Amino acid sequence: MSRATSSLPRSAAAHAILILYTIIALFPVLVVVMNSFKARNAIFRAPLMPPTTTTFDTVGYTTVMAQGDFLLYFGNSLTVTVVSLFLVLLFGAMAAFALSEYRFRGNTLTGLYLALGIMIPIRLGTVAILQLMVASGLVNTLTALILVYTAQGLPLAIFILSEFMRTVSDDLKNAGRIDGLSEYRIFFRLVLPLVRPAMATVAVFTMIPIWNDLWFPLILAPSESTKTVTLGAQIFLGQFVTNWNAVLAALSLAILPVLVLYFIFSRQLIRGITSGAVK
Amino acid sequence: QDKSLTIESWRNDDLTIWQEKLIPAFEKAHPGIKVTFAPSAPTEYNAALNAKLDAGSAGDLITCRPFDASLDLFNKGQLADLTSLPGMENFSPVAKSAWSTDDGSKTFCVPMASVIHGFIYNKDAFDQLGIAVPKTEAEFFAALDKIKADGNYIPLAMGTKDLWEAATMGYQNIGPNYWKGEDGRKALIEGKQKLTDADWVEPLKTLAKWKPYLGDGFEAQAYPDSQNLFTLGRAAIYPAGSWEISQFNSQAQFKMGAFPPPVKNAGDTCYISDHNDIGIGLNAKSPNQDAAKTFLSWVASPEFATIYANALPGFFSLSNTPVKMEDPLAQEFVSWREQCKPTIRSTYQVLSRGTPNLENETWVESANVINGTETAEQAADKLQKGLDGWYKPGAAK
Amino acid sequence: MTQAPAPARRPFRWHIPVLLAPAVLVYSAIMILPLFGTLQLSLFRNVEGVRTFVGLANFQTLFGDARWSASFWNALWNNTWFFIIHMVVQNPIGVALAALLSSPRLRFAAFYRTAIFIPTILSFVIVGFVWKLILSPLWGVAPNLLDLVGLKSLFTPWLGKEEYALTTLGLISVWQFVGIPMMLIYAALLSIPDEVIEAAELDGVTGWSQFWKIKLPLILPSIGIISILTFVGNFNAFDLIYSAQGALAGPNYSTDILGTFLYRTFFGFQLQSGDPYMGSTIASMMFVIILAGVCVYLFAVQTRLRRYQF
Amino acid sequence: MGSLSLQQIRKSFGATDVLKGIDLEVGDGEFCVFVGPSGCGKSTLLRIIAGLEDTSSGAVMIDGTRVENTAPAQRGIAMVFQSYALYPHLNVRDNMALGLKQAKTPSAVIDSQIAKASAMLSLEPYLKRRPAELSGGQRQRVAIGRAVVRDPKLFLFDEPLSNLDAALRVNTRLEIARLHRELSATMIYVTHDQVEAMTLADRIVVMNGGVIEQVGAPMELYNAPANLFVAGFIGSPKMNFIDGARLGESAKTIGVRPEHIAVNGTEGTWRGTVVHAEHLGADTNLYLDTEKAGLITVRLFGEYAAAPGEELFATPDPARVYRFGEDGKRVG
Amino acid sequence: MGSLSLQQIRKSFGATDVLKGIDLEVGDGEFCVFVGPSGCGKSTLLRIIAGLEDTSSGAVMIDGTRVENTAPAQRGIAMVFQSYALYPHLNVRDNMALGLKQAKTPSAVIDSQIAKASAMLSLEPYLKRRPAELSGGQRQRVAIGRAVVRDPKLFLFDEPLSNLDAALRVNTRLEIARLHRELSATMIYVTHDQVEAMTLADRIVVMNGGVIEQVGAPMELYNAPANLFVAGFIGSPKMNFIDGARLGESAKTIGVRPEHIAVNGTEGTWRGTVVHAEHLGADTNLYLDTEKAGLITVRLFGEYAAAPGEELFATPDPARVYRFGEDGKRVG
Ligand SMILES: Nc1ncnc2c1ncn2[C@@H]1O[C@H](COP(=O)(O)OP(=O)(O)OP(=O)(O)O)[C@@H](O)[C@H]1O
Ligand SMILES: Nc1ncnc2c1ncn2[C@@H]1O[C@H](COP(=O)(O)OP(=O)(O)OP(=O)(O)O)[C@@H](O)[C@H]1O
Ligand SMILES: [Mg+2]
Ligand SMILES: [Mg+2]
Repeated sequence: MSRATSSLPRSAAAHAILILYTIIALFPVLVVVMNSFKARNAIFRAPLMPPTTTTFDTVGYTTVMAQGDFLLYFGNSLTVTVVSLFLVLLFGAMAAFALSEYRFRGNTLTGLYLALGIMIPIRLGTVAILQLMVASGLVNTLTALILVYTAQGLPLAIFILSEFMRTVSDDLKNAGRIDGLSEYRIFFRLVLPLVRPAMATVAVFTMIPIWNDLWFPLILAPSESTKTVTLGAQIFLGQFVTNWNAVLAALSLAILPVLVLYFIFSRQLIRGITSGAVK
Repeated sequence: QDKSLTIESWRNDDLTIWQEKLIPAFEKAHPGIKVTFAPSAPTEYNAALNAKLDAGSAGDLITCRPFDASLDLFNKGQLADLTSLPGMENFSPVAKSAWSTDDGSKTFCVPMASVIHGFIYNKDAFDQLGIAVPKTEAEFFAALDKIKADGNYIPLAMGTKDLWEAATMGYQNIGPNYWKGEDGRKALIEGKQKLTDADWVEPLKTLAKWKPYLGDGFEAQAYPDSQNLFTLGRAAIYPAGSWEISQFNSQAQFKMGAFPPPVKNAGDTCYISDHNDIGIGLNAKSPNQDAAKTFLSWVASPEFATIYANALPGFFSLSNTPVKMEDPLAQEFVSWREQCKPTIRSTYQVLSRGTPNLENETWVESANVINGTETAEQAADKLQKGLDGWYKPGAAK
Repeated sequence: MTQAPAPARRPFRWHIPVLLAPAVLVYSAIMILPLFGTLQLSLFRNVEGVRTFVGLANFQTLFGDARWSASFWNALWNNTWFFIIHMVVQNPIGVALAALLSSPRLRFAAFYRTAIFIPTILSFVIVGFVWKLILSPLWGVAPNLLDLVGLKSLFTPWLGKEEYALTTLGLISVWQFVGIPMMLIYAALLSIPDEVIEAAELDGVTGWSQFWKIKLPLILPSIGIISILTFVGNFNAFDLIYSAQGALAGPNYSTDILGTFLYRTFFGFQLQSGDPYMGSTIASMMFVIILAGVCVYLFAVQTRLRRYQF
Repeated sequence: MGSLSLQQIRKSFGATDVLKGIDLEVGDGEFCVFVGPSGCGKSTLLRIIAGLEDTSSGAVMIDGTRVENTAPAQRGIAMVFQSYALYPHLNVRDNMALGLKQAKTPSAVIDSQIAKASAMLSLEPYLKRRPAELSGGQRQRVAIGRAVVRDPKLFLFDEPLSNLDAALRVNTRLEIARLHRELSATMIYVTHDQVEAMTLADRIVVMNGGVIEQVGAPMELYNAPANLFVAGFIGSPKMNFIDGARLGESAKTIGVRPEHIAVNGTEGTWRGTVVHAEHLGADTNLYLDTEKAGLITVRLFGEYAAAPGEELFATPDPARVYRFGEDGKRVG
Repeated sequence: MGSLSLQQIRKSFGATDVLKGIDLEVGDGEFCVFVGPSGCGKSTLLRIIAGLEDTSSGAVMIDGTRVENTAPAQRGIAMVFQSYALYPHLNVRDNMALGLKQAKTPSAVIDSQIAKASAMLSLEPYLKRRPAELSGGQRQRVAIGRAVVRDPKLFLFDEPLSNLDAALRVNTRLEIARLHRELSATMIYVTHDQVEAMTLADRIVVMNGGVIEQVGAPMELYNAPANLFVAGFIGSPKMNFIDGARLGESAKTIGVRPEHIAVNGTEGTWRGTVVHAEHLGADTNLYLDTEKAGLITVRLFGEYAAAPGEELFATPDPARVYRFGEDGKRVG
């Protein structure tokens, strides 16, 4: 514990601010999780009360488990998210490296072209995408979702990663070149490990909209065997009646896997950092 | 080889009823046809359905929104013509009007259900405060005053946050009494009346008078809040649609009653909103046309009507053959059909075809009027202006 | 000295297209083609059920027709305000949190980081639900909390008031997404070499002034990214408002932003049937606005930001 | 002002003990040079003095006050880092000015300080450049300038001249010596360069493997090394170590510095063959393979023509022969 | 294999001309050392040879083939960077092994190469550590090891020893010399260290401000510098330059190396007072303020007791006096 470089009042203030903000961040989440264990009446009568013996009710969870195959839905969500994430990171990093490392004609234009995607909501292309999937027989497959999410995640990933890749030392890459590493290996063996924090960050950003997306599962893969959790939970959002117990339960459950993924990535972030650059 | 049919619907709420009652009943009678009910969230339904129809991946059977939304699909050739479907004769032209071409010559969805507006009240509270069921507007407001004075209950459980609550449960609920149901509605379409006419401004004015009786912060009160407020026993009167019945039955721990929108003066003819709400049609590109038609004919049958109406009290069959219902509250609602003249919501037919959309505008304006950010006249003015912007009476086909 | 033979031609750098290809292919096929297929609809109109080329007439309607243009400008202004809120609230908070978190040997840093990030992983359905619940005047969460600190009189139904609703939603969105700038800045701060920070410590540049004078300039490129991401994200935003306020973005369109306006027009809503032509027109305008912003960033800002290799 | 006292400083990184109990007193105004093999903990010790690294145990006292809990900036020190640690976003001038600005120094003073430092380090042409646009040596000079402008009472230099060319190295060395005289600041200086160590130091601290082997004035270390390690480390080329038994001596090891061996073509103590000759201009190093003493190095002043293979006789100066015991300690 | 030819190499960064037309031939197997003041373009030239930097104009030929468009890896070179450029995420062993693995070297060979290199550079204890856990000198050794294991035909060293301690420095220097002999690889070596330059080089290239001042064997440069700059740059301490007019000579400047001046307490050419004495053990530098020649440096072998203020007479070796004309060129 450093004593010389961090004074007590300063770190106390830091903790105070962080704790305060943590409360702000977590309070609503706590409300959700707490209420998912309460009977409907208790949710609205006293939303702030933790579940008591009288109000404790797992009806939400039982409803969720009874209605539809939520385990399967989780599996689907996880498959889609992880595979798309992998592709986004891989393809995105490759393109970002090409854009940030090499000077070639059309570099800026290519960069701009690849950034166009973040400027228009991809939903607008729904019909054409759906037609494409119908034509290629991918409707109601997870592949369709993976393809869409990969495309959707790429622009942002490229945008952020190319910025971070510019900070990798040239001498290092040059050392690799002299060592006879091909450009691909320089990318895979040197640059990728060094931008690990950025990769983890991008992974987190990319993962969330994919996990939470409702639209494309609804359009492209609504069948029972390909449903995702978010889509599954929509069953409880009725026209006039919303089964809040079930929605809260389903979506509380849905937080867990993302949280796990988040933990995995944030470990990468830290590991990437501690392997640190040298001189 | 079994044929399998998929039903597209926005009625998540009905999933269990379909799975447990309707589909087994059908499949028992028609072996060889398997049916899947595949609802999506109501807010996404239209958009998702349109996309799927355009791309050709939609289900075989399409649950139809009333009027233009479905008419559009039919005009685009996405819904099949069902005019000659066996069983269609079970429905009156009025029942079919929501899913027929403007001239009434072609019908493309089998009517399934209508909903009726009125007020549900907390009988215990009324008894406790000694309030009789109000028949006239004056009695209605007197009752509200009394509840308010007592202070134990919020007089009216309604909020303006969700906009449509104000329009549908407020404006469309009490409105028919002012514009005289079908007469006023037709006159408006024909251009003989304007939204700035007294008959049309009046309900807005009345609506504006509701404000003091709503709960604290009603501006941020959403529709589920209102429901909960009432079923948790914190409010006395709930401006309702009949669809609430089944949920309220299961949630409220007090006795409930219902009354139709009060008339202006005792003895006036009363009008109620009895609105065609749900139909079901056939995807024109479905590969299972025959099986689907078999299913639709079954939906048109009294057997379906009985199961459906009893499973979902508050969604009333549109079939000519009367349906016996068990639920007292539902019976109460449907009994108004006898005393009062039914009409459908004023904005639904023809008038919401253009931009700005009259229905949407009515939501916004109703809420504004109740919030007090606009007067009834201003609101009516805006509505009429918006309508004038695109609607040429008589030009409608 | 012998005349040197001309050098062999520089071999074609195949690795560049190879590295770019997968991304470009997937992205073009699944994103760009469909999207531009849609955007070109803005030049067409449905006349008597037939798609007809009308040139820029749709744009004329959007800007010439008082009702369309009023909606558009309203949405644009609301959107701008939404963006401003994020820029002045979300990003500074994000940067400040990241700065705190990156202080060396801070205990529980991982816990804080995770906690602050959790809202970002929630679905909009939950966020909409819980904030409506908290801010609802009926169930008393916010009023009671304010009561605790003696500020109950400040409470109003924020989401239901035209003058507050948008700002409230903006702040909710900030609450949800502050994790993103935080993470980006955090990653950037951690890549500053320790020795530079140590040199600053020795120079007496500590605490806030260290942040302002040393760290901030070094993470400017990341701040640039965050700004442009915020800009793009905000002008594409839709879900939160849609799930909290509905497609009509009430009260009285006071929370209508370009995203909700576009969605309503494009996909239709309730009785209003979707109008892909006007929808695409709006989308094209959004696209132009965002593109302009991004170009300003790329050409005017990004090229001026200095990057440092550590 | 500026005295330093280290008491039983220990430091470990995880399981690795890097410093194993360092005791040292540096008087006010003293110029103290740390030398030692790479990895022996010199930089770590310097960082502990600066407050950038915490001790695992032990006390650091500056001017008689314990400073373990004092922030680096409050310790009144300046440090030149081995890796320069320049602020990449500031130009040379601002790199030097930042600490002064932070201390609210009047800008006229800042200007004159910078003018002085940059003149001394030949940095004037680069004041507007950023570190990325400088060569390695230029960066190092900026790092020195940054420390110099602040007039601290205690300077810490971590190999400040290692990337400078010979001429600049000499100049900067002389400037640092002058600085030391003028400011009478205490200076702690890590170097690998014998000449720097010998010419600058009031006292040299020889470290090895996390402990101090010997502390003393330069010539004291040269003339009276306490043990084998110091004897071998101070002086370049390295002292010749010969197995005592081979020479029939009772001591375990006999040491003779290359410069204390005379050569002669005809007669002498050890007969040997020239293996390799290094001609440095000012002197010549001969590597002789001798019958009695094995491979030895001889350093001769000026040029000396000797081709490999030539036979020569080497004679050590008997007054300058060191003897070391079993434990490596010098015995005579 | 391994010859290098540079023809009219020019390089500018924006408006700054860093290299202003470099012509150089390095024969196969030659050991060529670049020296020159900091910022004169040595690293830049090395990077151009390696193919890491494009020339603005001019031709680079390796083994008679123009290589401007050849990838660095295809040029058959190895380079040690001034900034080390170690792979931070790989441990020491993998840092060295990466290039070999890339070349699909059998793992037994990799192991033996690494064993050899790490023994030579005393790196064995650190093979499993990452660069961040190494001291500056250790990092530098790893960088050298990485180049050495690859057995290239052309080595490029950019100040490879500047962070090593004296002992290691000598060892590594000798190892590099041995490496050079054994591999007969061509080596280009940038250094600031006179001893390194003099002992290692077959030829020394003296650069200044982007041009080559002189190329020649070490002793050639020492004995026959072409101009003032080379004369001043080669040799340490620096040659004394005296205004010719002051001594009544026709040449503009007279140069005498410190080691070519004898001192005497009683008589000599120049009378002066000792200003400062540096005792290095093996030699002593005296700074004399003379009446006729101004401030001069004198280098004496061994220890010489002279206190500041003492009066001494200095006599330059007449055979070793250099004369330079107006243009700085040597005239005699
Ligand atoms: N963060 C660290 N974690 C583990 N070991 C470390 C760390 N920092 C330094 N060391 C080890 O501590 C020892 C001393 O390092 P230090 O940098 O003090 O050496 P030094 O004497 O300055 O060497 P040099 O002359 O090469 O700069 C080295 O063996 C090094 O590997
Ligand atoms: N990217 C760059 N942009 C602008 N100027 C540069 C750049 N790189 C180097 N220079 C300048 O080019 C000149 C030569 O630099 P170079 O690194 O070759 O010097 P050097 O001889 O290796 O010096 P040192 O001995 O200090 O390492 C220096 O003046 C430096 O400031
Ligand atoms: Mg060190
Ligand atoms: Mg250099």
